[in-house]
Amino acid sequence: MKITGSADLAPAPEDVFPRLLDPAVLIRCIPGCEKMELVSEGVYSTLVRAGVGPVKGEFVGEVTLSDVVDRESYRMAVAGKSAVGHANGAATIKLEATESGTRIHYAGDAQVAGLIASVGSRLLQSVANKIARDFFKSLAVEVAAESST
Amino acid sequence: MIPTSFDYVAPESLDEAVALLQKHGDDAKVLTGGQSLIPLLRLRLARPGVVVDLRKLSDLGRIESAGEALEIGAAATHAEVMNSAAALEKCPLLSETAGEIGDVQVRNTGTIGGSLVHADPAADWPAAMLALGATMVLSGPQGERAVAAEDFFVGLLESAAQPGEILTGIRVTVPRQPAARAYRKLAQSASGFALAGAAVQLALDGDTIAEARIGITGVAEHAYRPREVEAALTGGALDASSVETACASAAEGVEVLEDIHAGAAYRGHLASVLTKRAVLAAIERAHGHAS
Amino acid sequence: MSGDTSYIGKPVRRKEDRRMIQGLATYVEDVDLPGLHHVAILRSPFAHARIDGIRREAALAFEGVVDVITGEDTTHIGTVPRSTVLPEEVNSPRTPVLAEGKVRFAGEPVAAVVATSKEAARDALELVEVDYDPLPVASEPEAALADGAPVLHEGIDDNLAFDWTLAGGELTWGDARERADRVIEQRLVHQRLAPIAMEPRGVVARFDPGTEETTLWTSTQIPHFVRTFVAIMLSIPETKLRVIAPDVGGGFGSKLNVYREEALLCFLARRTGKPVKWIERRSENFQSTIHGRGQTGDVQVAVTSDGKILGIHYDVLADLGAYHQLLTPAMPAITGLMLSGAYAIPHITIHVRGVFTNRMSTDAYRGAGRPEATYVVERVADLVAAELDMDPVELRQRNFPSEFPYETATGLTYDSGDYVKALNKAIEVGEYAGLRAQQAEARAEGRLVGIGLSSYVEICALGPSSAMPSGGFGWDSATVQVHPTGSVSVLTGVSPHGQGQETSFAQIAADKLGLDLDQVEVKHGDTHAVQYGVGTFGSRGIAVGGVALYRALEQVIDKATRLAAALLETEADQVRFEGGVFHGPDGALAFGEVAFAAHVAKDLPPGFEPGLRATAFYEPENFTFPFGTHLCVVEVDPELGTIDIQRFLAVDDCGKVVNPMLVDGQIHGGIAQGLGQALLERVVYDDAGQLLTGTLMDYAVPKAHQLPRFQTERTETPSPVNPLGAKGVGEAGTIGATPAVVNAVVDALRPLGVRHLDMPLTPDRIWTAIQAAERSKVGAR
Amino acid sequence: MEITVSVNGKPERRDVEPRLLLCYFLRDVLGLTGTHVGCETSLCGACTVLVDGKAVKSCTRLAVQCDGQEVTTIEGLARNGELHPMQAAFREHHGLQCGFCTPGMILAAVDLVDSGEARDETAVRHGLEGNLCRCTGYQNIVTAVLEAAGSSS
Repeated sequence: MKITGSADLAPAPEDVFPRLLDPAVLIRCIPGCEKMELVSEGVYSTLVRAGVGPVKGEFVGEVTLSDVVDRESYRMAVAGKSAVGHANGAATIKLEATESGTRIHYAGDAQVAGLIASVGSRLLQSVANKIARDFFKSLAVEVAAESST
Repeated sequence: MIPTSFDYVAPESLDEAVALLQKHGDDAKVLTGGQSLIPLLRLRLARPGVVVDLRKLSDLGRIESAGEALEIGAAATHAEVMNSAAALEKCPLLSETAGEIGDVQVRNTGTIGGSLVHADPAADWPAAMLALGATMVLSGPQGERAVAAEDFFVGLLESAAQPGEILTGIRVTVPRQPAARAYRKLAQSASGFALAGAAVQLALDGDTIAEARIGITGVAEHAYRPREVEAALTGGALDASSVETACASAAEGVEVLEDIHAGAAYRGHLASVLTKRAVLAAIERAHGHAS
Repeated sequence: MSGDTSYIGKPVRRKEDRRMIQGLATYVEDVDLPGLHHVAILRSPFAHARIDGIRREAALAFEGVVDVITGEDTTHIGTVPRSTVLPEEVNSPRTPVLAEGKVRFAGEPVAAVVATSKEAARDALELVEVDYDPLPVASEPEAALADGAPVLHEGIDDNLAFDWTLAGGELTWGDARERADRVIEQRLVHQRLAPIAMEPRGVVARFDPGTEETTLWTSTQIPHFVRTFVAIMLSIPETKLRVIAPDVGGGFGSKLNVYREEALLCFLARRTGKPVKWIERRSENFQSTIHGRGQTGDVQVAVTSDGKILGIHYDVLADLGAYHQLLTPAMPAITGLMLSGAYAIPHITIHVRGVFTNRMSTDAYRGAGRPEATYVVERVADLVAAELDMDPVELRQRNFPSEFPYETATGLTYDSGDYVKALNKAIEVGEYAGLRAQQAEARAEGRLVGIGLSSYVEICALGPSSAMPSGGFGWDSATVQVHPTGSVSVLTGVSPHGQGQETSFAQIAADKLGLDLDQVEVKHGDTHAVQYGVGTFGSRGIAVGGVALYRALEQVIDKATRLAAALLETEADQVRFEGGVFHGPDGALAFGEVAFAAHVAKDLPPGFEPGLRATAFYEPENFTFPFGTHLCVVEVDPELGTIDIQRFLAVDDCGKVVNPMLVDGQIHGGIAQGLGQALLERVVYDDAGQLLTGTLMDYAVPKAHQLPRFQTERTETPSPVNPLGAKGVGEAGTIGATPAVVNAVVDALRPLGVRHLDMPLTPDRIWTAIQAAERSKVGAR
Repeated sequence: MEITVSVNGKPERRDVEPRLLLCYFLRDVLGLTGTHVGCETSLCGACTVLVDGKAVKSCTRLAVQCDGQEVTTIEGLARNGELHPMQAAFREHHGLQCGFCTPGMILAAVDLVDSGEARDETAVRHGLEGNLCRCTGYQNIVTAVLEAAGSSS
């Protein structure tokens, strides 16, 4: 399942980039994220309540940030399992400086296994796109709020 | 096949029901017909701690004419709406749409309110609600509020009902007369849900369309009104080619869903074709006075 | 039997109905035992992954749980059996009961929980923690064969299970190509299907420590095979295993197998000392009950310009799934054997590569290899007719064999058959000429009307053993036990599950013995009560099981006649048995009197054995070859891509018919499944091996309003192979209907330039094909 | 939770877990195994029973929801040894083969006839959209329902 898109943020890449790697920011921006603890270099153990409508899964797993090129790009890998199924994904995130600030490009692939794949296949693409959109929407709010103070 | 354990409560009054939802928050789920919730419980996709059954709130099941409007209780089953004399008389699009839902068993138990709050992108009711400009009446901790159909269907399996709020009724004003209506749907062959469906409520003026309200379901993440098509139809002629031209943009400006049953191109095409067929069927029925 | 009071040939109402229409039938889930425990099975969410560890403490501690086992506890259990002769060399990795260190398809069983209640078993299942290490997946057959593809089985260096070629005929392929005026090519897809019997699988097992005997209730089509193979898997004597197939809610081939859960439940019953029950949930049925079809092939046809087919070359990939089940590799082999279809084709080559994929196993599903062969041949016939602008009826008539018996290029001998008779009847009853005229009018109005037909031959009544692709067991058995009061029990080795053989076999016995229908009781399915039998599949019920019964009845009549002669003090050849009475020169005895005398035994002549019972084991000398022609008329809505089936006529020849009502029922059901494949059904796995059609919300089993009323007609060409003249009909509908409706839809779209469409012909596919054809036409202009 | 459900005319008082589905209340608690379960997504209809006279999928209903209601299962259709006309019609027209879908099919058909929906072939076929059968291809079932409807009207 492909997940691609972009998001525009007001601050310049140098302000945006550190926040993208800051667990405190990530925990607030990843929809339904309730725990984000550093386990080892670039690896966080996480608890994410994700789902759509009445269907919620508590995904226990890890987020790994790697191939960090300061202020330019990095790779985020996510793996989690819940009673409704497993979710694995990886995306490369690139920052592009624009006149109005930063444009973030994200391109990734996600795999879902188990019950939610076999029952919800018609909804998964939309759910994945929504999670990505919500992440960058809350990131924009987060980043805008901080830079204004 | 076996849900997780949960507590079951059947409140005697609406206030008690709202209080219960308030108390348990996200951990509580409302049960009316069960056609949306119970499959999720059985597959363990939903795991509520508390199920609040509204079966004792009998007045939620009533369907009444109130002057120029029709009040439909959220707990009315699809079959009750289908066979309701008041609906047939004042707003036959409701009965026609109800008849297209699921199967006999689902129509006997599933409720209009349950379906609307569940907001499946391929459910039939949302299209009719938009075409009729219905209003959803929600009761919650802050009392009652009304939400127009346009604002009620927010996203994928997501309605405007906030946690703790209960959809108690649907208010439909009698469509502007002389009226013409039709619902045309292409069902997904396994589930019976709409690959695409178009509900149309027109007001005719001689041989032109005075007003056109259309609801399209199954095509996007939630039901929507194809504004361009409505505008193109309004004031337009009733002949097939004018209608066809007007309906061409039925999927414009919408992110069309795609799955193993239908690709985006085909689904977008269905939006136009089914809207056209619904409009023409409505007109023909109004002129032919067929039932 | 004077006058027409015989039962054979009559639409006798079924004896089975009484219990079924009152909810008094007993299916596996209805079996209840004191102290019954419940089993829930944990299945892999991944299609390909290593298992790094399994933690069961939390599950074991859960209230009500008595045991939790994993693959570590079942390594001693033998592999799930594969019994195939054809193709010869097949890579056959072990099929474990529970995954051993690695999972190879989504839904593979990993652990099992035993608890005092269904609820406790299901709740505890979620407490079993499995550490999966996901591996790259080989889901699609072509990708699974590409170099660098992930390899499923250690010890095999790629995913090739077998590479088998069958080539034969008067001509070589080279000759055929050379003499041909054209060679037509086409890729054909037989998509994976799910049989979806309405009753999911289910198993109950009880171990009796006293006798050390295990009783296994299972929803199966082959109770004796299950006993033999499960005994082998568990290394227990076959005498210590009793298998009972109670009422079985449909099979269609999906229960013509030995499944892991059957051995697993016997093992758990013994290990826990408790009777245990496992009932398959529908989502488990989709993931871990065999699928059908799953072939993708490229066909080449060498044909003369006047429509004579000289040769067919079919190169096909068979999507076998991750493991073999009972007959997995035999399916494409049977397709090869039947590639001559109804026609005399001088050369046939089939080259099959069986591919392991990270998916559930494919195996026999109603038709089992023959629908694929008929679909190839009948699509080829229409492709050739279209290319040569010849009427498809004429094309077929031109290629029928001229005399019988006819030996095909693949080595089969069609026994009797006057295929033109079935085609002519379809043309006549279907008013074919009129249909073509109406089609021309419709086309003039711009409407898309299509006429399609298929002439099929199928290989049925599986026997003789020597020629069986499954490596033997080409026979079946029956015992006729006459009781002192003259009523009769028939113990049949076949295992009916909807075919109505408790009635049709009773018709055969009642007629032969001159009894009333309700004096005959047909028993089946309990390996302790019934002699070894092979089972119900391959449309062999009447043509093999029924003939075994016929032979046993002959033995009973022979013995009773000799006893009657003695009682009437005359010679046996002076006694005539008719209308249930033994007529001697000067006296007569009713069947009941002789039966009673045989048991009282006080007047038996010296050396005459008391009792009246006979058992027969019957092996046919050749397969039978039912045939027929199906005709379908459709109209396509070009805007929606939907299809309206305006007419469906089936003319079938299954030899002599015992009960026409039951035969019609089999044909209706078969056509429905044939149309299901053509228009609605498709198992879909994604590239990661996840099953996207995991419920009935996404897998479209045909519903009543999606099917037309079928018109069924028959010709009756008795088979010379058996005394009943019966050929078998169970799979005729599935084999004939699919190509007939696909040919009709392609015919409807021909004016738009559409040449072929792959199944299922969903509205999306038809609309998309119409757009593509119009674009290419615009481009061509 | 304490519930009282009248099943085939007999009041049944039991204490049940809220999560117990009506189909399992009938099968496991009351031992009425004529109601069959064929799927998990409310699609196949094999579990159809009548609740207050209306066809309902008993797998998509909690037993606690039926407190105080009337349930009719296949075992309750025949009256003192006399088959219901629908049961007789299914036998007469070979409307069943393996029998697994039959109880649900018969009860759905009874509701169709009682509610006057079994008017013609098309109406009956749409009326049975909630009941899957894999053996019969539906033809004989539709014939049986039409005949039973004809004799009852």
